Amino acid sequence: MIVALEVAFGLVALLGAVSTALVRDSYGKVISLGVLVAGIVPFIVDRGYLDVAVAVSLIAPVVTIFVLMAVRRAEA
Amino acid sequence: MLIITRISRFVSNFQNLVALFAGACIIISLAGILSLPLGFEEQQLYPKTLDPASSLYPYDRGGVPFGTTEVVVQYPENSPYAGYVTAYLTPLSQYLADHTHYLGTTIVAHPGGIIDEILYNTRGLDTVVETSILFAAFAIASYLFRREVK
Amino acid sequence: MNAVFALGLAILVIGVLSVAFVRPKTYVARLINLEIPAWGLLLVMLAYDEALALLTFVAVTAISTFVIVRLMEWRDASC
Amino acid sequence: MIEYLVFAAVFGLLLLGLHRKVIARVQMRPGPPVWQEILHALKFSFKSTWVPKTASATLYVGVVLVGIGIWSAALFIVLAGESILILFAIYMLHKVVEHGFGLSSGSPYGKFGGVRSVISAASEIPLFVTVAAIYLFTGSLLLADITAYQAIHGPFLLIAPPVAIAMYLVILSKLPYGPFSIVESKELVSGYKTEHFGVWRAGISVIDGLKTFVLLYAFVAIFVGAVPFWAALVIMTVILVSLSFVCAITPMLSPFDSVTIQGLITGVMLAYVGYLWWVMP
Amino acid sequence: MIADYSIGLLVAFASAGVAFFALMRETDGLHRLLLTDLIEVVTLAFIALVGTDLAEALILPGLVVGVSELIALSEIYRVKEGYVRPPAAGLQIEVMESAPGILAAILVVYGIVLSGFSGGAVAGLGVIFYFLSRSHSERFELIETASGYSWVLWIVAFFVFMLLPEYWFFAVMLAGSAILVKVMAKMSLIGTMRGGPDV
Amino acid sequence: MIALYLVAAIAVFAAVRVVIEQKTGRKLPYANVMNFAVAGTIVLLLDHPLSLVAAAAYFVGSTLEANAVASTYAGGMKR
Amino acid sequence: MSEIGGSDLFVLEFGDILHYYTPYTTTLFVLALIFTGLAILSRPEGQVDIAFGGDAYYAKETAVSEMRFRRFMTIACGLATMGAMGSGDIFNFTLFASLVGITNVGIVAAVKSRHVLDAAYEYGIVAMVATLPLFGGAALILATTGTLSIPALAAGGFAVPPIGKALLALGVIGEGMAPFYAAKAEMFRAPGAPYVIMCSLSSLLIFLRVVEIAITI
Amino acid sequence: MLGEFLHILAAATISWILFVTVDILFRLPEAGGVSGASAVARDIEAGGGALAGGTMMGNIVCSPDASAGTLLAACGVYVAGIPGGLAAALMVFVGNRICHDPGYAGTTGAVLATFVVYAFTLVGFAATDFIAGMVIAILTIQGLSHTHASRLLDRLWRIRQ
Repeated sequence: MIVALEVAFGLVALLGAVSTALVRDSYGKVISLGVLVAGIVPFIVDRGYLDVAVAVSLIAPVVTIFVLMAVRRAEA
Repeated sequence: MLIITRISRFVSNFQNLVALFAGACIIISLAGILSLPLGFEEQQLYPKTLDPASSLYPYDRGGVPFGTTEVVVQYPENSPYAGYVTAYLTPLSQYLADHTHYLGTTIVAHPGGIIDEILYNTRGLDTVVETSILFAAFAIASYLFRREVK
Repeated sequence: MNAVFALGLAILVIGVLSVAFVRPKTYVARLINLEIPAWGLLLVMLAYDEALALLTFVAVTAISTFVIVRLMEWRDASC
Repeated sequence: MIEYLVFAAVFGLLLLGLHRKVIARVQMRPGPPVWQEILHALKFSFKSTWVPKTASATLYVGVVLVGIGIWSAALFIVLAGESILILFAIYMLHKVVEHGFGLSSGSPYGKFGGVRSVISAASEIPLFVTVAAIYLFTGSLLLADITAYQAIHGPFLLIAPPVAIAMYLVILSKLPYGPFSIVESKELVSGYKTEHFGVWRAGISVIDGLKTFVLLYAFVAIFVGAVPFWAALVIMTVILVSLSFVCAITPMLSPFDSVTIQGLITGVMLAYVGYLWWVMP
Repeated sequence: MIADYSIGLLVAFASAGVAFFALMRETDGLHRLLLTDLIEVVTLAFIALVGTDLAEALILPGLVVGVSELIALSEIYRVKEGYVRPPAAGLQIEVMESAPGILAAILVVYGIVLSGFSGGAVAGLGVIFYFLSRSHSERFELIETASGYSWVLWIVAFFVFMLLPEYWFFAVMLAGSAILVKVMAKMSLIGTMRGGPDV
Repeated sequence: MIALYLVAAIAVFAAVRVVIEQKTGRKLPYANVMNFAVAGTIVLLLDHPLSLVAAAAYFVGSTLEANAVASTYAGGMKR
Repeated sequence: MSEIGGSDLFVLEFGDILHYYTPYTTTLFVLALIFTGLAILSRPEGQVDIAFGGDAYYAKETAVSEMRFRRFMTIACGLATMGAMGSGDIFNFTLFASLVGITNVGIVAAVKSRHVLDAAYEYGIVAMVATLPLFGGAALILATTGTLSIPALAAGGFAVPPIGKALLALGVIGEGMAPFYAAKAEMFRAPGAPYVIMCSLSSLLIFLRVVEIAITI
Repeated sequence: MLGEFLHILAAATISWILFVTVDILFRLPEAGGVSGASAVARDIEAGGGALAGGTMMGNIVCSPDASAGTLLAACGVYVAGIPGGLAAALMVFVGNRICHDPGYAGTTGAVLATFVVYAFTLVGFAATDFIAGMVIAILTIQGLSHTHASRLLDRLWRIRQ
């Protein structure tokens, strides 16, 4: 990948990771997790693993929904 | 003597067991960090060769279907058909390989590929044990679950 | 040193720290933070081109998340 | 072959009797006769024998046979100069036999004895340190090689005294009435042996005799080297008397204290072996 | 110049140390379970750092060991804490009416194409997701039996590899599909173990 | 090429805004922009029919994720 | 191959994984076999408990379904132990050790006693955490030597890092709890002697085996 | 360089007009398709925006609408011409069903955008311009200022009514 893009998406991923770690609100954490995934998927695509990218990007929301089940209970 | 009694009291409570083990692991981890750097042996079993141009990327290990492929194994004499699976493609995966370029993982995961070769053939016993672990763990879980429900 | 590899290690470390010293210390927060090192490890695997392992890892992580969530559901139902 | 077994069992029981006698004398008691343990074994052989109703019958009987079997095997390994690793494996597995005795009967006393024997697992660890240290010197674990090494370099007792002390402690923790004998302390009646009567108890006596003989003989073989058989017997008796003195003058530790002390000894031994490993070429 | 492998190991050891430190300080049962999951991830990092095909083949057993022990432990925890009342229905949101069916179908089909462990895990995830949204009344024992038989089939396939290697093709197919069925069945049962009406 | 840089820059911008925004309901539109940008990047990185599938899968997946988060945040369906 | 457990008696080949038996491992194998046989043949004992504060005592009975399940787990544990005894591959050995760990948990998990379950859970956590040193050690040895086969490593010519051996040993200690027996001692309070003994036996055996491995390689 | 930039800006304008028109025609600002959309609208309104515009933004967040259709159609045209665009429309349709979207704004938008993008490629635009342009367009709606964007959409919605 072009260095500038690596930097850009690396930054997105790091930003997502750090904010997931630091944000205290559960919904905020989940959304930050989405940012982390958004930073990571381009790296997978760039390596040429499109099938993996498809699977990963379909499984990621499933994980989120599982997590939301727990978040929901914790909030209620 | 007092300190011994205190240690005994700590050890005797099984709630502290995890802490004890974790402490031991921390010590070993520190030892591990101190023993760095460790040299990486270049002569590995089943080495990777990457060929981005292949439609089987990253698992293209060469070879002809139903023929042999060179695979570095520990005991070649024990698996006379080592390398056959690597080169094998089912009709579906053959079709995918002919028509697309970025589906290497799917194609190789479909039966017949280097990972299948390792998991089922040369190191098949690993897989036997591993499925047994899954089996045992699941047996425990389902036994407990069903007993509760009844 | 590959950029993907470095990024993966960085995220792995961030994730491990965030799970180990989680704030606020609730089950849910820890569960969500648990995803971070998983994605970091995914990048490490990606750096070594272990695509199949990566794919399985993502699926299995999802399943183990579900196992824990299910346990938490039972817990909430009974408490 | 069978005569070796019988001799070892009888001699081991004799040593145990001597052990009791010495302890008694140190504690200013008359004590039982020296052949008391042999008499016990004989007496139990002719008493009526049964299996308790609550017991898990197969296991109850099976462990006795297993116990005799493993120690007979150990005896032949020592005599034939085979790998001491096997010997020590058998030593550790003796613990499983103890669990079997204790747990199979269903009696609470037996169970406590068995659980205590689980707790006392730390007593085996110094053994492995011993094994590792010896391996560092000889590069082999066959008893024959070890005696050959000692024939050249002199006894291990002088080369690596801390290792000998570790093994000494291991034997100490298996002797009755010692500081580490938590499995047989008096509040548990007879510990794991409580529910085994008649022939089964006689079997236990045989196991004890064999065990004592094998361990002491192994000590002599590993740390003193090749000596004539009668000399080995003399040295064994001397070691046993010294052990009896230790048992007589030390109090019995509480279960977990005993574990801690054994653990600390292990730690010291590990450090020693680490040091050896460091200085060895 | 320090090699990549050593840097990776440094990070892995450091992570292991941090994770174990947290585990040492933790006393709550469920938190400990979560930290065990973290340690599982670090374990895989150790294996992944080797970077050969063999390492990849070893990651899969490592993964399965981790998740299966997690399943067993979570069930033990539940029983030991006495959580006997089954939970109420899952998320009450609109997408749970539409998404699971389609996504599960995609995942299951893709899993079947993949076959083997990876396929089993992907398809199993799909089935879990599907069961999550339905009130299910399927036969628990039937699936369990199917998975048991497929385990046997895989053992058979293994012995074909070892004893009759000339039939390797048959063995590959058998092994691939048996593992698929087995892993998928096991995983999907997790989804049904939620205390529904007929399980 | 310029399109790729532009899209990547927008992705970073949106990610930053997601992170600094406080309210959950307002984080989501920014995340949406980021998803658009990433989906665009996927196609621009690899010119292949499959990358269209990947982009669509990523986009649909992340939209589903946003939908689930928002709906749960809203308290679910009113019955 | 250095002669620490005696010379090879026979070798079983499974592709890249060998099973080999020396006099040492054969001894261990036979013991595992004997105790598995005992577990299959014997019925659990009726454990007698004393009710404190009086002269009363009562015998616990083990339910049939529980007994069958625990017997199944015991047999699995015995088989895993036998496998671990002969395994000639480090990673395979670690897998067998994990199987021993999980079946050990299973043997006591069926007991309906809060106290025993608590102990089983703690032990289970340790057993699960112990996979890190186990697999980590195996991976470390693989990376630094390029092979996992114990006979090949024992033949010499490889610099196995001591940290790898230490990790392996620690992992087995975790799976079997060989020295820290606190949790296992609590697990032993469960009724069902033939099954419970297997917990202890298997952990001792894998510990004995890992000592051999650590010295050999 | 500069020409490509201008192309992108033009493409952004075109896609902006296209997707806003389609969305408003399909009554997206009227009501939240799912409860999540309403929640987003509420938060935007609380931040000083307009409710109708907020609802439309919420709907865009929660389901692939015409904007997503335009983006994916542009992608489709980029990789495979008209068939690619139609395939993208199909995927948007599936996405709509997954996301519990009752309407067909996304699918219609994708089909329309396919032809629009294809037509513009004939006159010298590149499909990549439309991908970047669509991202810019969505940025103006969702990413710059929620307050102003929602008010603008609200005004457009009034015109439609």
